[in-house]
Amino acid sequence: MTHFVKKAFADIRSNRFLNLITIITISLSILVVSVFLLFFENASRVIESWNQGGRAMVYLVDTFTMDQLPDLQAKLNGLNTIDEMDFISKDQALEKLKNDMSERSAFLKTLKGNPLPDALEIKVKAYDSFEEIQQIAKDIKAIDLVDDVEYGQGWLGKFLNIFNLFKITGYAMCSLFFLIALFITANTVRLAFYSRKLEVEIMRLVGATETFIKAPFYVEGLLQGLLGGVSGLIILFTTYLMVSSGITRNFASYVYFDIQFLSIKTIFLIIFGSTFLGWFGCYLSLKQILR
Amino acid sequence: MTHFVKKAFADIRSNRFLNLITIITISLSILVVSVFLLFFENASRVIESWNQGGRAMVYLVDTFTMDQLPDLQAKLNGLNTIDEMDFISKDQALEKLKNDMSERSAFLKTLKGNPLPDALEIKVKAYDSFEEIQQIAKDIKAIDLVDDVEYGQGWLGKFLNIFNLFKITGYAMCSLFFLIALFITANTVRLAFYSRKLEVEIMRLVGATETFIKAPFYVEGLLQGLLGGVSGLIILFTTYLMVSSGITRNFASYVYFDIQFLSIKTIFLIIFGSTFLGWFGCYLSLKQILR
Amino acid sequence: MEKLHALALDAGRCRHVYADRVMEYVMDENKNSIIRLFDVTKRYNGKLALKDISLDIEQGEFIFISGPSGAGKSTLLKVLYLAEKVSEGQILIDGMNLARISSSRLPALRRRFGMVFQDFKLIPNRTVYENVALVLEAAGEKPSFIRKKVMHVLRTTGMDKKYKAFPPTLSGGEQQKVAVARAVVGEPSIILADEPTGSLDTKSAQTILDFLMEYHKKGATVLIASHNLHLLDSAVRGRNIEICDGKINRTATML
Amino acid sequence: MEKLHALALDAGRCRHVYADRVMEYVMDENKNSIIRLFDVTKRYNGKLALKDISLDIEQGEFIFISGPSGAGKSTLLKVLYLAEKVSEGQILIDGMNLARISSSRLPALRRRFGMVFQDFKLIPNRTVYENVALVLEAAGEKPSFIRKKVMHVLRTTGMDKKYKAFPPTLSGGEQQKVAVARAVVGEPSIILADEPTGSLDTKSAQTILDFLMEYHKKGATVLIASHNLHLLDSAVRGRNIEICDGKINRTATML
Ligand SMILES: Nc1ncnc2c1ncn2[C@@H]1O[C@H](COP(=O)(O)OP(=O)(O)OP(=O)(O)O)[C@@H](O)[C@H]1O
Ligand SMILES: Nc1ncnc2c1ncn2[C@@H]1O[C@H](COP(=O)(O)OP(=O)(O)OP(=O)(O)O)[C@@H](O)[C@H]1O
Ligand SMILES: [Mg+2]
Ligand SMILES: [Mg+2]
Repeated sequence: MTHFVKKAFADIRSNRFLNLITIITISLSILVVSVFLLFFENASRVIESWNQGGRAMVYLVDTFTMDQLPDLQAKLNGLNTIDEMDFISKDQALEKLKNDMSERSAFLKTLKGNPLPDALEIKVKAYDSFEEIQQIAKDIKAIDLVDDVEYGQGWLGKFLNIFNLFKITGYAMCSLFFLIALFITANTVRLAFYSRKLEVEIMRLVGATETFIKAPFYVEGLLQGLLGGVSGLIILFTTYLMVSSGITRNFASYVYFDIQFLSIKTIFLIIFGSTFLGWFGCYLSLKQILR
Repeated sequence: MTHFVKKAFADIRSNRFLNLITIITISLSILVVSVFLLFFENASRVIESWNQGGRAMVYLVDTFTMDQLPDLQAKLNGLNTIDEMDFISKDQALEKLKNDMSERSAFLKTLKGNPLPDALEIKVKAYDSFEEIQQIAKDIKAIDLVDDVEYGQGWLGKFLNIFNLFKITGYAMCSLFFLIALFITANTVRLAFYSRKLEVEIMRLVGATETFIKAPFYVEGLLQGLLGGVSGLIILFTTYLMVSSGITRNFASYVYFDIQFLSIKTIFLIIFGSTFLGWFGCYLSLKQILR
Repeated sequence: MEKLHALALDAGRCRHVYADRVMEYVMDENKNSIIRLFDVTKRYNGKLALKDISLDIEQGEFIFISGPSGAGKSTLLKVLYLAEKVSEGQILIDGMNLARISSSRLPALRRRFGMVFQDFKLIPNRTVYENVALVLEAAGEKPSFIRKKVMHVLRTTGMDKKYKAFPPTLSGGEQQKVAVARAVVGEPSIILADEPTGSLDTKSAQTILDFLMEYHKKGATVLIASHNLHLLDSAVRGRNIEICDGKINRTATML
Repeated sequence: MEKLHALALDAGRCRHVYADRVMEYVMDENKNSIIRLFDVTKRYNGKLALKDISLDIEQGEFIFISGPSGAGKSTLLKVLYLAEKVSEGQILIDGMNLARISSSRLPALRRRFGMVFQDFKLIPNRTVYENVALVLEAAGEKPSFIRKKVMHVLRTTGMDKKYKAFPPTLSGGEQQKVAVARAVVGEPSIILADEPTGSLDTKSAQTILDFLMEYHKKGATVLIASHNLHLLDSAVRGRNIEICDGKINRTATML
């Protein structure tokens, strides 16, 4: 085993040019995929944050009195779809409205009494689709004391659907980029091996077994993949550091979020992927060269 | 000249494997760039469409009377920043509000008189930054009869800035992807040429001039670039056709926009770029092989 | 025997399924034969390079294959080495039928041969030492043994001072010496040498020839293909097979 | 002359700026010399391959360079052809100093030579015809002329039937014949042949040698490097230069 690793290193040294190009290609392919992953992870996070955990307002009927509250809360909890709830009395609501609309509150001053209903501000548990939250709203509305539920019917559906489309596109593009990286890398490794066809042929003629010939190539492929992946990530990380510090300095007013680097999990996935790339390229090439 | 083109074709035929890999690599690189361009062009268009030409409401003072309208309109037009305007009287506004809030209009019924102001709905001419529209609003507010201007102060700034960030990221990623495509392609061409080093060496030994040796390689590089670019676009277009028809069939409810293919201008740019890629890869390789 | 032979030839021609078995039976009759060819024909794109070659080579024999350029000398050695497949006919090496050798057993078979290729077939980006050591590494020998053995063989062929050089930086004759060193380093029982002294001056040629003869004396079967009949002057007891246009023209015993 | 020569040698040694001019002056004295070497030394990584070679070759001369393997025969031809640069000394070809040849004039100079490389240097993925035609194409000849000329040369070397074959599918001798055909197809005024009959049987060798001699008779200067002294038997009037360990050992005139 050590023999093969040693030989692989010797090969890398003696075929410096071929190896360099292979490693550069792998690292650039990895760069494309990981830049996109970085963009996608951050965009998802930002968009997700806009959709703050599904807050909704439950408006209660006019006849509601405070002693009915515990009963109502129990019923809502019974649905098992609500995380938090806050009671907002009609007086609190009016106060808040007056504060929010300070500039045009003149019109509120003309009000006789309080036209607003009592309400519960609730936080709905995680949901994935617009249909789901519609169902939750329907369930809540079915409770006696509830008059209406408002959860941004208009824009939420639109937003969620576009977000889902974005996600689908994102996954599709990630897969596409990965496939392309796979092809390009495999082809580069193949090309690099192609110019070593003679070497392989002579080794076979001299009586070397397939394992003896192939093993160093595989070790080499794995090493190339690993090195390519790591250097691709290093390039990305350096760029990330520069860009993110640049952004926070110059674009502070534009940015309402930090750009975060890839998660550890993704990093390991990428490194694993690139090692696989190296191996796969090697596999394809050997399959072609060695009959 | 025809001699070199003929020879280039003969070379492509006799080095089928090397050429195939080069063309595949170029076409995949082009695919990455153009997929991203496609995504970016469409996303820009959709986001742009959300930002429907900057509508804003101009609320008028309580003392406003209809005979002041022509004077006011003249003043607004004098600013040269407004495209369209519609007068909405306080009565129309209340009517609309009652319709919009049908479910909870009970509370509106309790209103004595009409608390709403008269208003002008205006469409602001194209603007690029939040600062610009802020300035426009300020100018309008300075007019006598205007009480207040509402243009989504809260969300518009946020949206515009994020959109700008998205644009910057998009351009950065486009350039990055192009650079990467350039590197990968150049390297692939170099690798493919590397295995023809012997051929070039022998030609020089036999007394061939540099032009005689290089010209067919350049023609070959240009052809590879052209073929790669065209086939990359063909792959993209086929995928586009499949995906876009699939989306309109299955995801009709999710999509509030058509996906459009790249503009003719972009297509030509891409083909030009990929031809350049082929040439550039060739240039680098020849520089390396031929001393 | 005669009859069986004829039967075998027949079998070879019609590619009968039992042909291989018959071959092995025939083989049994002549325990001393290490290489047997039955009606071997080799075509390249329909053009004949070898035609109906039948041959019986005994263990430890010395064979000199002569013939003009393009006669088929290299092709004959290549089919023995399984570097090329025969188009028709059967070859038995030490009782094994080459047509029935599985690809996994091929490397082991090749290690029993030592082949000097006419175009040397040295790996250009490995040093002389690495090129020769490759054979022993592939055979799984110990590093210390490899070092000693390789340097010994290089010394005998006069290439020990150039062990760090890369083949393209060697003169033609030097490359040939390395090719010979590589062929014999594994102590093969059969040595196939294709024009092993073609790039050498008379003195070096004699040294290399003597070197190969040493292995012959130790019991190796040696086949040398060359157009240079002067080599025969110094050859030992053996057979001279002259081929021409792919056919055996004449067989002579040298005493 | 003697003095100037010594001066030139000196200039060559200390690499004086005027050395080249002196060379050309010296050249003027001997109008018939087409190749002149002054104290040429070639080192590979510090190791000498040629040492202080001085030589004067007249237009139309026939030179046979002999010497053992590794003597420096190929190196000598390579420095003449500018396939390798000299380490020290000067070479004048037809009055041009090779050290001062610009790379743009190199191809034209090389087309005046016809070189048979010891390892043939045929392009493996081009056919025999294409390999030979390359020289004429590079010289910008007309297609119709190329076709006629190439087929004529191939016929004379006996390779016309294989014009569509790729070099790796040829036998050693056949490849050599193609290499010779390529060397002479451009009607060069100087033919450098490195071991041009090493892979050929006696009969083919004679044919090739006669073929080269024809060009010699037509006025070409011919240099043949070979370790095979038997070639001398059939050689015409000329000089035999024997080199050993990079030095000229002996010069003999053959009559
Ligand atoms: N791979 C191949 N494809 C097609 N033809 C081939 C191939 N190898 C050899 N030949 C042809 O088979 C014939 C015999 O070739 P071979 O190499 O055996 O000759 P040889 O006797 O070794 O000659 P030499 O002394 O020149 O080496 C030649 O005509 C050659 O062109
Ligand atoms: N590119 C090179 N790098 C290093 N050493 C070289 C190179 N080319 C030749 N040599 C060395 O220079 C010496 C002379 O080589 P050359 O090829 O001239 O010999 P030769 O006389 O042609 O021998 P042969 O008859 O074997 O072809 C040899 O020892 C060789 O190893
Ligand atoms: Mg041969
Ligand atoms: Mg030589």
